[in-house]
Amino acid sequence: MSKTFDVRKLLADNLVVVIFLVITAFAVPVSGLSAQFIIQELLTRIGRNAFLVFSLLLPIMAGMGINFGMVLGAMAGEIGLIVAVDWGILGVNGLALAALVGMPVAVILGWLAGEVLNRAKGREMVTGYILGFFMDGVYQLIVLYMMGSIIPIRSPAITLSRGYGIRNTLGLDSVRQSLDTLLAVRIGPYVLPMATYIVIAFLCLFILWFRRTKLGQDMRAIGQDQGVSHSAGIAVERTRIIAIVISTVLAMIGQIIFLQNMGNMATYNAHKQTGFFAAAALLVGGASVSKATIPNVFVGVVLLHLMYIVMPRAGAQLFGQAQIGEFFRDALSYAAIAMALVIYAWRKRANAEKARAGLRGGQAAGGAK
Amino acid sequence: MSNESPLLSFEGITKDFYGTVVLKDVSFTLGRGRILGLVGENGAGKTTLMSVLFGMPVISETGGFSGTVKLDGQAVSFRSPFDALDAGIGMVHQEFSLIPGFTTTENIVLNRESLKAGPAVEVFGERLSVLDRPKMRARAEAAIGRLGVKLDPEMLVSEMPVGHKQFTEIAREINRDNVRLLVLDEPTAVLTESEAEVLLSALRNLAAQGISIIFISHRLHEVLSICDRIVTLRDGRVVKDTDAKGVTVADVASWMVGRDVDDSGRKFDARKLPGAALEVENLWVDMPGETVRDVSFSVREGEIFGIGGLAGQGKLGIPNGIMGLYPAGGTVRLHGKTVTLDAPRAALDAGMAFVSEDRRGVGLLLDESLDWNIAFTAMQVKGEYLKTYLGGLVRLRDEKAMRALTEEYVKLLDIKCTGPKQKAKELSGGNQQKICLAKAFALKPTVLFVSEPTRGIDVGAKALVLDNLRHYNRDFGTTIVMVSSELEELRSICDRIAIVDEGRIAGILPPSAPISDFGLLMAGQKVPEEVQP
Amino acid sequence: MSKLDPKKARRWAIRAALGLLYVVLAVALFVTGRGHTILVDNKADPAGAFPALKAAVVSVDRQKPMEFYPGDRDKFIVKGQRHVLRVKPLAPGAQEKVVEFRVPLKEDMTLVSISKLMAGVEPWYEPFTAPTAQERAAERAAADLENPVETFGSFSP
Amino acid sequence: MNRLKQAVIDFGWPRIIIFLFVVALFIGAPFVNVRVDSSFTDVFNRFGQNAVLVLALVPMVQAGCGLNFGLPVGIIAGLLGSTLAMEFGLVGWAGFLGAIGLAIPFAAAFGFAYGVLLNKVKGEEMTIAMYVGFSIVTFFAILWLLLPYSSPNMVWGYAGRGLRTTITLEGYWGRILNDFLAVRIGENFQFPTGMILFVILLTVLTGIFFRSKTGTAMTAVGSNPDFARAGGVSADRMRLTSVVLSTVIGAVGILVYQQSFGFIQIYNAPLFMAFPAVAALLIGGASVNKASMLNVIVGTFLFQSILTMTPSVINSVLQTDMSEVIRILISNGMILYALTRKTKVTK
Repeated sequence: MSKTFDVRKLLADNLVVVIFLVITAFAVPVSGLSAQFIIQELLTRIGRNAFLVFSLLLPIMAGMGINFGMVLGAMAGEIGLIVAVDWGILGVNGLALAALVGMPVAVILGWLAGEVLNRAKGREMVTGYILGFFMDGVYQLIVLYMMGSIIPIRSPAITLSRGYGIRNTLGLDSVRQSLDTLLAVRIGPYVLPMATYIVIAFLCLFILWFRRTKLGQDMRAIGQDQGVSHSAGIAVERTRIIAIVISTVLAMIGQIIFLQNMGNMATYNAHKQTGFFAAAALLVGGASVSKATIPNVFVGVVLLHLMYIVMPRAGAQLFGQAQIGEFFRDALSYAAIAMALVIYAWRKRANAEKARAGLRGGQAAGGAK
Repeated sequence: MSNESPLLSFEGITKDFYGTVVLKDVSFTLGRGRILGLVGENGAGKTTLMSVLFGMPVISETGGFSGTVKLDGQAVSFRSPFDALDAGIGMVHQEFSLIPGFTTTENIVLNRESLKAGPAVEVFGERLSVLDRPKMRARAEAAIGRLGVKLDPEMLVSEMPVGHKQFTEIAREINRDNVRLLVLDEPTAVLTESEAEVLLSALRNLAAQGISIIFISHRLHEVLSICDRIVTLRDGRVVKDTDAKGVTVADVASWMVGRDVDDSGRKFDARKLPGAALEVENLWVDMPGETVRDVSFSVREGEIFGIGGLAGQGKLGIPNGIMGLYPAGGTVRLHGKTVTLDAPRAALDAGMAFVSEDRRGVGLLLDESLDWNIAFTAMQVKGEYLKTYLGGLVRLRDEKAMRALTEEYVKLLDIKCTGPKQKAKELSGGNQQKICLAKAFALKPTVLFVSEPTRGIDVGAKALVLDNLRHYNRDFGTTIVMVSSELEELRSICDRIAIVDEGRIAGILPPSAPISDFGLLMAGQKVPEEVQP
Repeated sequence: MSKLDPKKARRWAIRAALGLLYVVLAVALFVTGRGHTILVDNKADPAGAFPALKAAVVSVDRQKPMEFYPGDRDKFIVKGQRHVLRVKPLAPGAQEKVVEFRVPLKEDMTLVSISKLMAGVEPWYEPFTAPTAQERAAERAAADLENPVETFGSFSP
Repeated sequence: MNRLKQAVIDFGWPRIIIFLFVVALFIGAPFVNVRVDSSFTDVFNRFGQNAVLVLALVPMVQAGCGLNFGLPVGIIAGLLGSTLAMEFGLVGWAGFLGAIGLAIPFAAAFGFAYGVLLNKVKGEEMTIAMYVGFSIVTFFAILWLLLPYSSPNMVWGYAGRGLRTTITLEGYWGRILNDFLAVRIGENFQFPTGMILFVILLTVLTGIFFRSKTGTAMTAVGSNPDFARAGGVSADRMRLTSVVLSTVIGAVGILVYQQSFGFIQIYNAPLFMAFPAVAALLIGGASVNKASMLNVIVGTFLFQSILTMTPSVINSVLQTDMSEVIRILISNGMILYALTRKTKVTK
């Protein structure tokens, strides 16, 4: 049966994308920002955020929904950066070392998160969210109390005046924008952080390759039907944990890329919003809780951040207060996630109903024999 | 047919679940490349026998089995279905175990994909090798070829017609290189006539290639047309093991259902009952696994009307549909007043009550006390057992009245419990069933539907439950519609028995009718002289 | 030790090698990436052994040169251990002095005194540990004790 | 003996550990010269402040909708009620009761829409509830700026439009419940009788509701929806009623919280208010689909005493302010513990 190009179905599928397109299309001219400024901002933001959003792809493929527990990966990345800055390692070496230090931490945290999520089947997303809060407490315990007292910290510049615990904001000037400026290319008025783009390109290749491996195939199978996968002999629990571990490690690297672009790190708050931003971006890009592709990531990052750039100015022009633009931006991002979740759950029920209707006896199917 | 040692042989297989014997000294053999039909009523032991063959955990957990299973002459005992698969024994279930979003090829080679090793394998192990899709497609096409059917290897299972799904699953089982035996459990249940025909010819192809097949089905005409030998099981014993040639459907039906006990001496009091309590016309019910296609019957006032038939034919769908628990259509009239379907409340308000077959799932609130369970429906539907305050604005549970009601039924139905406040989950199966009965009786219904009332309870409790039903019918005149897969039980209590096959009533018989007639109706055949309702 | 079949043995060997590579890479990153702060100081010796340079242009490795006047102190951030220091006094006809020096891995900061260097006094560079907040306060208190009058007198703005 | 053992297993080890921790805090307090009487005042104040918000969760848990992470929907209705009451210049008891009166219709309307949405969506209800709550709070942040409030006490000084982030209730109905029949012993122990009575009244009313016909039906829907359906109860209607009830009690809860706190907090303040309430309910012994009045009282008391006692006692014992970390670990640890238990309904 040929795929008839049904515009209505296309719109229904990507309702969230369409709404965002309409709003940003309306807000861009109102904000009065120059196209050149917006495009430059978008280029840097794609480099800064894309990697983080990619870390959500695998758990979705494995049927675990949006991994709000990726916050654990972000924490691992921050711990790596703290060590790199403390040892005074400059430039890209510092970033690489932060990743090497953060890797084991991310693997352990990811494995732990996988075990917890396996015990909360059917409500992985909310459990991941609460796990993020819980581990935030553990993170504060380690970074605010153990670092400097139990864990040796060399440079006093980053420790609190009381002698232990890391400062609230950590200057990353030793590694600031080192990845972005590594191979920065100037095309016309725009500066493109090519090194970051190359790293992101590598990640895309990794994901494309991973989907074609046996482990990737197992994850797709589990994502659709755990019972059938189990009876076929696939190790369901173990594969789900591997999906979460990989997602956490990617989030760790993503956070390092994000923070090196920002130039400084809010030690105790930087990771709080990563889960929310990545999820909002992915869902705005048209992904659903059970299906997410690479284009969804890019479309999502562009659309969401276009709104984040433009909305405050639009609010200022329209209502005379930039704050309204910011509130509207936040409200819209939360609404995007809520809408995407509702549409996904509602459609899952509708499909189940439709499938059942097909089997109806009596007048409907005329009945065999 | 070469007659070297048989591929598979069961010798003296005996199995009991907590004392009730399910398989008694079952022995038969199956030669290479031969098709064996395994028939019998549900509960005759077919599924248990297959679980023994496949080493399902349920067998070892309940004390294992005695006797030996021999494969190619050597005794084998598999600890899990995966061992059986490795030994070349595949099973195709009735409900499909396929991944909807995968293509035919991906499903056929599920978890046995052909792989190309890469550098990552050395570090992280086998699962990081890349899938060799062309090789997978070739293997799938080979398996489909062996089946002799046309299947598009790249089509998604979710977009496949039902017949193709069945073939995909069979192709997956025979895709293993050392497959020697294939077990099919009710494969044609969901197929149309033409699809079933294609399946049967495919199975003949496989047999010709040396694969032995155990074909479990209740469609006796299919069994006769394809099998070389037929083994009939009844109450866990092999009652007949014959060659298929010259056997008719009627023979098999009577072997399946026939009791040795000679019941010519039994007295069936045929009661003359005027008037119609319940009339059902062209009822269809969409209940998963129990689809009712087109059923019409009427129940006389004060009668005990029985509904029998094999599992999955739709007999359970009838009461669930009428009581509005599943989407249904058609017309149902109670004492002349039509009852709206798809609305549980309407059925209850009309004076009908239902004791569900799913005791733990639907029948009980396991975490609540007994008085809650019994009084709940009466409270919600009739507003009984409530104390009203402030002129009816606030209606609170009348704990005292609920306790009195419970104690009344505990005495009446002899329910063994520590008191009205005991949690339902702490009672035995039999007592739980009595609680469900009490819940329905508390509604004082004019028509009572009872579904599988004696399933999974001990013999003593069975007799008590049936006596209570008879008592309520004879003394209070409650019309009862009883659905059960125990034919003997229906014959002992019902005035008339309807047999349901494939979502339709195949026929209605008096309890005194010969056993083979019942067998024929169950197998979907017409009975010579039908008794019109 | 159960006889490991060759494939498993090879795989474990590879994993061990990769683990080692991981550590080696970390160390390599550490060494090559290690940043140090070079404090260049142009103070005269309080005991009068050597004067401060009137004016000079100083640069480390290929970084931007800086001008120094008596009493100045400034810092260069450098990567790695071996560095080249160029000092060119602005006096007419003065000779540019180029020296090489090594900073030990462990040191965060190294104090280089160009006045000692030009005067040929050794050692012209030594490790410098930044005084923590408490130490700095203690230092100032000690200074106050030595000349109490002067502190009262100076009304800093 | 095994009845006790069974009770221990049901109650769960983490809850027992927390209970012992609180007892230790109370015993330890005098040794580290922490004034016990002022601590008790704080505990009772905070107990009264939060108990109604925790009570608001019970209807939805009983009806099987899970933990109501969308509590902010009710809180927003409460904020609307109190800001409107202040706009109309209602003072004292008229102010407090007026605020409740104004809040209830909003709460019922929001609750109805929110309930209809939740009924359409089965599975991951809790995540959806959470994000619906976040969206409404951030959306209303815009409305607080735009709605034509004029009372000087509430509006930004210079702009003359849009509400301040915190609005004092002084002169309106600040601490109206706390000071009602307040019992004062010694100079720093004050028992907020009015508020505690109000909380007890609401708890008893909710308890009575769950003994009513609809309440019984709601509990049945929570523990076995099929049983309820077979008993002639419409599961969706019961779930909808539970959501509306939960939202209304939530609105009243925030009003009680505000009058005791003394300020109305708007904009992003209610964003994360659902989590401490859920943690308190779970510490009290509730599970994801069963919660009783006792769970509310015990849970709120335990949780709030942890929040009040840890800063003072722990700080003087360990000389560091670990109380924030402890609060995060305990409250989120409890929610995780509940979420990872297999649902207790025996199948």
